Amino acid sequence: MINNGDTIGIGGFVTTNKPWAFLRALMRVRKKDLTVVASPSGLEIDLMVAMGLIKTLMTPYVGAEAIAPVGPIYSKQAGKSFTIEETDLMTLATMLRARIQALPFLPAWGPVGTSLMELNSKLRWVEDPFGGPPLVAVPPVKIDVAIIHACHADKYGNVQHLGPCFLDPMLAQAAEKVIVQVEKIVSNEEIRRNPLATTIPCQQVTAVVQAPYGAHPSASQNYYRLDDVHYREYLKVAKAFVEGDQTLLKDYIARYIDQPKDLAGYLEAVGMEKILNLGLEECSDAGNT
Amino acid sequence: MINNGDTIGIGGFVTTNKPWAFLRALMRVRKKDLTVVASPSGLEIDLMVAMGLIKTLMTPYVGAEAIAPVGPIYSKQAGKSFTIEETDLMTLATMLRARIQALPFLPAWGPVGTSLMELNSKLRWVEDPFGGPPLVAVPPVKIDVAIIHACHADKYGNVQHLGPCFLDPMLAQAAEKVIVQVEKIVSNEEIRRNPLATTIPCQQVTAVVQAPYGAHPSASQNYYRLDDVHYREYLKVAKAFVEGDQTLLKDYIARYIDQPKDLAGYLEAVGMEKILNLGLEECSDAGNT
Amino acid sequence: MQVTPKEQVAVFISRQIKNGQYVSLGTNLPIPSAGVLLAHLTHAPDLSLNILSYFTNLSSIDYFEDLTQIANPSVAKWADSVMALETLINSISRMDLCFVGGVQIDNYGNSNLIGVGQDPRQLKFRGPGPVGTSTIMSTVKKYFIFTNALTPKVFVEKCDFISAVGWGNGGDDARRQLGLPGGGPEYVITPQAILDFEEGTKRMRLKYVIPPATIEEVKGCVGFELVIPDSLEAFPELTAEEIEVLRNRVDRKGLLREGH
Amino acid sequence: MQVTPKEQVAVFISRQIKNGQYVSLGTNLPIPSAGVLLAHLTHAPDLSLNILSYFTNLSSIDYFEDLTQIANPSVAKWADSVMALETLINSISRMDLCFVGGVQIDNYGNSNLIGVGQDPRQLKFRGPGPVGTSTIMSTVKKYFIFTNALTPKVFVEKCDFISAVGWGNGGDDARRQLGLPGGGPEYVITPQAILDFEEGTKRMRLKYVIPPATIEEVKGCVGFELVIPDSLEAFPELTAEEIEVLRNRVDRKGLLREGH
Repeated sequence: MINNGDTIGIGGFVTTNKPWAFLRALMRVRKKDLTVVASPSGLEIDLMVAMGLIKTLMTPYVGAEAIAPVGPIYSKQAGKSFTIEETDLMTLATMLRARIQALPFLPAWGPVGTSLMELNSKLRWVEDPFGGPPLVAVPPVKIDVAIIHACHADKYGNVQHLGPCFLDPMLAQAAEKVIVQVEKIVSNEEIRRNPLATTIPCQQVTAVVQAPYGAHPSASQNYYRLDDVHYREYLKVAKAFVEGDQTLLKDYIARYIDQPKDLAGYLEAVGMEKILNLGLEECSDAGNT
Repeated sequence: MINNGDTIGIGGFVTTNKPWAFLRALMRVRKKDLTVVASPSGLEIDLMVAMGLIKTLMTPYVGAEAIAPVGPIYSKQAGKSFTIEETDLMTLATMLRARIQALPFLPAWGPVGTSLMELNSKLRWVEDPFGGPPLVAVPPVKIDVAIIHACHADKYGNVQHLGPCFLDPMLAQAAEKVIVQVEKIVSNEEIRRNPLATTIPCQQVTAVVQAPYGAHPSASQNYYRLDDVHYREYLKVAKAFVEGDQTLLKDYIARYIDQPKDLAGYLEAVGMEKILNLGLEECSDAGNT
Repeated sequence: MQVTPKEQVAVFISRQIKNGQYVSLGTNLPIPSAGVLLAHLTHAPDLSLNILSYFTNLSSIDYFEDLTQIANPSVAKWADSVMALETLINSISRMDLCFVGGVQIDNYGNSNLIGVGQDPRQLKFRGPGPVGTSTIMSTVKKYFIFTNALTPKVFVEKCDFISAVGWGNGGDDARRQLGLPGGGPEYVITPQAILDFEEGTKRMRLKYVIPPATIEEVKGCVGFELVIPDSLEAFPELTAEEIEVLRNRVDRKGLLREGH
Repeated sequence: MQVTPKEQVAVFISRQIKNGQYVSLGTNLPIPSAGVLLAHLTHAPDLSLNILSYFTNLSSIDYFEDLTQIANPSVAKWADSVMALETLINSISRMDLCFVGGVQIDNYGNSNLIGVGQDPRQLKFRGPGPVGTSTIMSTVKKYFIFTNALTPKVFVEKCDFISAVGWGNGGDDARRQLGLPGGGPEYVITPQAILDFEEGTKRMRLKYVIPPATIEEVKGCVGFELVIPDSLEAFPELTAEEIEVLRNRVDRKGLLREGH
């Protein structure tokens, strides 16, 4: 469904609901020259950069917060092996909204006075016809395929996040094709029991796949925490790569991307005990009430 | 809370969730020179025009669908006793969004090629900095007080519609003050049981009032149907007014607006048996499954 | 009984709809609703139906009691999703088809829900307002104009006001020149005739006369010169399945058969 | 034990917050979080707290086990509402206060999360990106810059790149000339010193030194000439209630007391 040179949209938020199962499949077949439009991102971008798959990147953030303030390989290669079209979250949302509304541009305050004008080739100035100072005109972005991870969907593709839904609905509306991986495919009756919770209606969804634990190592809302041990393992790999040692990265890719023949194989490579433990409630959790 | 000359925002949609209890209170004290910004509207606008309260009107529709394609007094007085700033639904939403985003304008396709440019003094043309044809620039609209009817809220003002929420969340975000009437004030625990269903968070709400049957004669989502008999009764009054007979309207205002000292008094004037019957499920309802 | 013109029109609409499309079903338009539902219950089970703020699939419904009561809040019980109104109107460019009416409709398919008269402060008749049509008709992939009133009062040379653009001042590129992203009006549908727009000029053209109406009657009912093609095809026959589904599942009360 | 600089800073933040305000509590910023929660548990019970996509009121919570774990998805259990991200970022102009950091912060409170270097294709260090700050800092009613790193590497004369505008090139009307709707940065907060912006020029100015740091040390830690007022007030004393609530309810693990 995805071709070399396509623009892909990646849903989720930093280290939550990242569609890792799809991303690993994409990495496995080495789809290249991708333009990636992503909500604030985790280390999946770092790995895709390491593998040389990304040509152009539009995302407001690449890191893993307390685990890593910034992706090491992404940081090293930025502007060298790939181009960044600099954007903040709202400017990105504005690009998506311009596409959704079929408008040639929408005005924005975000880039005004910042370096975004210089670091994003798509932006222009627009006069305020009411006489105020000029604003920045943000053009639409066209997404060939959006890939999204969510809790539930029915077989028709009605998707429910059952929690925050990030930019996922906007990515879906802005995309030509939308593929969604879910923890569980549920009946249409279950979806219809709470239609208010449907975040992406089936008419926007091209394909839906049941992929339990498919967001690993990121967190999956209502299902499991992020696997910080795995993220730290990857960080070691990435830091070694940045310092010139490529063997760890090769091993990581072999072990987690290339050798597992499917999601089940990947989960076994990680170890099911680790995986299952991520689904346990943390008992030392905050406070009371 | 509302002064003569204010801009008020009215929520709901045509004949559903119209905040009639507040509107009757407003009519009772004859607040005047109002600028009314409203989602598609029912006959409440017709009555406000009849009472001479509206100076400027921005709404995409005034009517009651199958009951009345257009409000009779509104139709008669348009451009005479009050001014219409012509708008369609999306252009109205765009005005609200410009206000919410603190932008001096947002571009829109809707008015292009239509008479809206000629019939709405607020609109301007804006060049497309990417070289396409010009678009229409829609400025923000500032709302002094938004009035909204919903199902439930807690005492802090967390509001849940439990169904479509129309433009109500946008009206709330665009307004300086927001007053919400609800069928039932529920506990904060009940709101927190389903926080995804909260449509207007408490930080946007100035006041919340329990007003059971407060949307009558319009429908209240999940609570009761519209009172088409009452709407037809009003239509007779309005048609007589248009034909020069003001007595029926005077009687209507006395009976339903001025004499009832509160919501309970109004409901008694309508008749509680009628009111309660509106809450019954219609048994001849469509189909199966 | 014989098929009625309203039934024929509903079938015409049904045949324009492809499976999998995203179609909006308006309130207070029973004939277009019948057409959409007929498609849905026959060849388009995967239609994505937008009704009010709800998205539904009604293809497994045995029958509808009352065609006029589909687009009311009780449709909620069939909803797969409820979209925020803002989201819904933002993404109209994904919508395949919807319908518009008008107090006036002109030669180029522009429509007017604003009012009749020259001076906006002294209108002869003030209409209900544009509702959502200005933006929807500028952006939706294509749309049909529907009215029961094929009369010279409605079908005017030039609308006094335009609330939704059709083909503007005419010509294939009328909409492109304005920049409008949507595909524009494809058909004008009435129980007496179905009209389309001539290539090149985009003037309104007769496509089908629906008996008992005649070409001459239709010409007399529009306040401008209708393009009449050299040869006019007869309205295609309805299939037995279409008639059966329409009468027994979509329109049980016989709304489209009234007066016949 | 004595109050620590980090505790003093948290109390400073707490005192800037008024009851009823709408404040965003970011991830990975424990000192600002402590300040906001302290206000919430003392004088600001009606705070509207935005954490991730959730809106919550935490004033009835007895205590927080782990200050670093507030802004994580488990906060969902206290949520009054969950806002669509788009809605949240659309309406930033209603937000009273939030926080920003930076890999560089300049003389006029502009901040940089983009990177260090001159040529964007040959950066010495590429930062994580602007996250939401470009728009949030242009629009929020006011904001505080927070960093643990009061060093000349971070506090530079001029940012290599700007991801969020402070006072631009300086002057009271710097932001008005750009048209920015938000109020701009009010304080720059570090555990060694609290800084504000001089009226007129909007250059960064020392407001409080927090012992054991000294004025000279602070001056040496910024890569530009800091405005030093003629007389500098001492940092106001913490109340017993503030210390008690901070230590027993907000920061039980003693994150703000570490190393003292």
